[in-house]
Amino acid sequence: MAQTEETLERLGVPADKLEHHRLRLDDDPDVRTEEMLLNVGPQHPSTHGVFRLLVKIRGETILDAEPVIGYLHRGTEKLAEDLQYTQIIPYTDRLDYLAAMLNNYALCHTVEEALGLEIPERAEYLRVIVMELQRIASHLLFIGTYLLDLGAMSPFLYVFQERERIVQMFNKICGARLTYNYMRIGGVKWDAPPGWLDEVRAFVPFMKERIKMYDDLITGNEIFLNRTRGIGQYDTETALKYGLSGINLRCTGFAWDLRRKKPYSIYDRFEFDIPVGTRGDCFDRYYLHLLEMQQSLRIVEQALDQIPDSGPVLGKVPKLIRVPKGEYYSGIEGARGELGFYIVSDGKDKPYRLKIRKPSFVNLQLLPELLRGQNIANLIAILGAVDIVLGEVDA
Amino acid sequence: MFGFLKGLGVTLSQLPRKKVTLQYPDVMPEWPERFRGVHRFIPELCIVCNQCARICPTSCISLSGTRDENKKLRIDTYDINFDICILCDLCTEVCPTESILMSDTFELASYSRDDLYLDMHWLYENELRYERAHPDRVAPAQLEKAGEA
Amino acid sequence: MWDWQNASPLTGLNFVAMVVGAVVVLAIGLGVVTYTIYAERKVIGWMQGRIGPNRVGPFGLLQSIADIVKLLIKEDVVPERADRVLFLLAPVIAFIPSFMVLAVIPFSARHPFTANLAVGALYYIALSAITIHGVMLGGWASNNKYALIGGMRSAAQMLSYEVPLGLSLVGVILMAGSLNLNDIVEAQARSGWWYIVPQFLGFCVFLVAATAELNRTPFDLPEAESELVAGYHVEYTGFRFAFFMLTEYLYLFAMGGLMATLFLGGWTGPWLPGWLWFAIKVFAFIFFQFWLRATMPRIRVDQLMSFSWKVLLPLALLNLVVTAVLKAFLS
Amino acid sequence: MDLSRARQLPVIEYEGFTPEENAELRKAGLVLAPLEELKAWARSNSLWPLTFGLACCAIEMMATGASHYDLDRFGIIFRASPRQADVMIVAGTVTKKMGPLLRRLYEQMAEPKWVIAMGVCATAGGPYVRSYSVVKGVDQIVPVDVYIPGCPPSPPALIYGLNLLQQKIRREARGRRVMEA
Repeated sequence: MAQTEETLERLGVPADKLEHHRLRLDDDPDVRTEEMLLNVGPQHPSTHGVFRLLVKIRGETILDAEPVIGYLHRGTEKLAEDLQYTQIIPYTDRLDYLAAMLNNYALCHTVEEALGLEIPERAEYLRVIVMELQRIASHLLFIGTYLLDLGAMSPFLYVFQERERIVQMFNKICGARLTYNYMRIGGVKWDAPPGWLDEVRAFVPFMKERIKMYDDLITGNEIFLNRTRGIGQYDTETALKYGLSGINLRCTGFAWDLRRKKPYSIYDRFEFDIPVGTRGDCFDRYYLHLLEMQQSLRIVEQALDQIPDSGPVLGKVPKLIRVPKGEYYSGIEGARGELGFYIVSDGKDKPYRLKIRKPSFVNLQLLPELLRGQNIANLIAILGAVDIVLGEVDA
Repeated sequence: MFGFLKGLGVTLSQLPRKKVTLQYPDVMPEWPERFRGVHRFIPELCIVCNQCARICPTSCISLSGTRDENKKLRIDTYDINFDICILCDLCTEVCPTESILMSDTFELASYSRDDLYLDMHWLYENELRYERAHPDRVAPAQLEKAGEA
Repeated sequence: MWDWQNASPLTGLNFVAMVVGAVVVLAIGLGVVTYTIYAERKVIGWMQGRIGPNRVGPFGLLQSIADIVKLLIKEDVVPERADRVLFLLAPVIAFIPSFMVLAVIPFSARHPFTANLAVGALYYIALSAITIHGVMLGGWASNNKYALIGGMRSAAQMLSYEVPLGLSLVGVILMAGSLNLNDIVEAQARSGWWYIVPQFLGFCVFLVAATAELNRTPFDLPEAESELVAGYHVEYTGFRFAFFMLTEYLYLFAMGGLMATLFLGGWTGPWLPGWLWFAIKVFAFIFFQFWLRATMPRIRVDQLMSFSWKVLLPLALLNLVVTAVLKAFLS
Repeated sequence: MDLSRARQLPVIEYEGFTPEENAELRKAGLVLAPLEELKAWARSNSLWPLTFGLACCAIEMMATGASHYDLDRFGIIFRASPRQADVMIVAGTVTKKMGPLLRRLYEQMAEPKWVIAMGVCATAGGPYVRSYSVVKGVDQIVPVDVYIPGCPPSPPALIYGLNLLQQKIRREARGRRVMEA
């Protein structure tokens, strides 16, 4: 007994957690096992990039987990201090590279709010359409990689088929496949090319059918259910305490969506629901991704109906954008949670300081708490469901 | 109870479907008009305003020009360092005369980094290649302009 | 000359025939493995809307051969801290039994290359258990945590699935009244039905246990790529790694052969020649494994154990009891 | 397989032999040359890259492996263990923190091995060329065989780069490390 306590102290387990571990460790006094330090990452197929997780395990139980980040720290915030606002936009593409459009928008939106700019109607609709398509693309990739983590190979290849269609549409509207650089302060760079909106319209029923396919392929699978139901559970209080947002918060049953709660752009014109989970476990987090894709499709459909036929796509913007002196923050509902840009300006054409509220980074904080005391077999399932993008975590 | 059977059905139904694979080296991909491949450059149109070099977030463009006898600026060198060019398209956006543009050349991999430092001649050849490949996309006005200059 | 099952195996020509037979079986095994891997990549590719290998040779038929040649000429790395002897020995220990089990599988009606062993089924089960040692030793000798976990998982998994697998065979053996695989095939031919019908429960248990025994999805925990990088063979390079792969796919073939023999009437069947029937049945099993791999996520390690002991084992026992009771009453 | 260029190379040098032994071996060229070609054929047609995504480019690398471009056509399948990989596709920004680990992964790979720098971040730092925490080109850490510019390179561009590497391997087998295109 005393030995166990000593070990725990050496491991640096906080005093209030001691009771919890003692119970687990003393489950079976006959089995003598040693602690082992398992290094997951930075090169590991399931860490979604260069993320390292130092796991202390005893037998199969995780005593402690320590995320080590910074393997992709590129200093975007510092670089931005030396760039004009327009020049920062390409850098936002590379933060959360799965949802570049949303990042583009988050920056432009903050600057527009600071300047009090009026955005042309058609530009707003185009922005909403590309943002919701981007959200679908991002959620699709989550489903693919999550199922790959759990050992199913086909969903990963299926999601890339739809994603490819979205990416090709983006390629048509802005000429790039991953790093779009499409939004501009005051509008968007290009109007939709002829036929593009019809292509989006044709995509919607196709996507609906595919979502049904995923439902058949994954949701009902007993093995999948067994691996995700009740795993990595937490309640709303914990989620709020850690400042989680996005699906990681909504899975606990707390309907918080900035598109609704604090409408930006033209989201107040659309009808859509905020799907919430009930249990706050990994399954809920997976399933919410499917449901949110459906809601995004609804928004896209409505936007396609309402979009004006023509009009300017770039508002009246000064040639050199100087944000007036002051501090500005605005957040949007990114694919992973609240994505915000905080700009401190001293009135020049470059920000004095740029701080990004990175949803992945915030959501990651809960991970050690979730892993502690878990069976090691659940590690991958829990880590995958948090849905982190390392480009955003490390910035 | 037997939800996995449904999944088995899904994968089996995919088996006879038409395959989506693009057989790339045999079949070339069709890039849209706005595709941002490597730049192309029309020296006749360039007025050496330096805007592209200034807007470039990575400063990968360097250029120089001289005044000719008519006091008109003429481009002498125009280099793009594709080591660091991120193809963000800001240079073509600010160009007042549309002398720097994007092409759909994407096969630029090489065994050496030196090959990625491209000069005006390469970029102009790329322009000619682009015009040959897409005669429909080159605006007639632009051609005229090129002819004048 | 070919009827050496009944003669003493150690006399003159018979010995030569035996050696020739072994070489032929090895050649068949290698050929099947090469094209099983090719077929796996093709079939799974088709299920995922892509093409699969098609550029090496016509239709990519030479793809697996290129892979094998490449692995053979790749550098052979032995990690510094590894247990050298065991590390080098492990793939061999794993491979030899996988080849030896082919000795008792009756490929065709006249089974020229197979031993007419009286305890064929038992021989198969006993030998396939040896492979576990190779896998476990390989995992341990690598001195790598992932490999160790993979090896241990593999040992636990194979041992616990060996039990229901063995028990599911007993029903068939009871019905046929023989452990000899040839006799089981002939008993099925005589009885007029394949044992898949009366032994359906046993067949289901066998199918699940066989999948687990083969380390195939959804039971591919020992080499779970997303969890353990590559599992027990994470430190193996070149041809030693190829040996592990070879073992795995040889077992796939052998297990398909065992299933065809026990439940699907082996080489019996109308119209077509016996070896073709056998090949069709084996490929059906292999295709089923591919299909599972394209669909299923991986089961969790603790659920895997409880599934074996709490579900499969009682089912296998139930099947055994029912078969025994019915047989006693009917005869 | 196009070996026409490789055939024109004047001198064959076999791996791992001294010049004298090479001279001896060249006499037996009739036997060994086809063997070298077989070696090159096998290696170039079975390039297994390491699953090693660093940043944005990894997504395009995954897209290349997915159904629409299907790297499996070339016999390219991703392996998670560096021991079983032949080529390392450095897909993304290499930071100074990641550098030593990348080097270690490279050293863990078995010979023969190749490196592809995918995207401008891996080539020279790309957009982060002025950043304090980014290595300006992965060739400062490991030798690079093929550079693919683009940010990120589109899947066909990556396939083009991989095909270049295959050509290089086929020429290498004839005894020379080929640097020019």
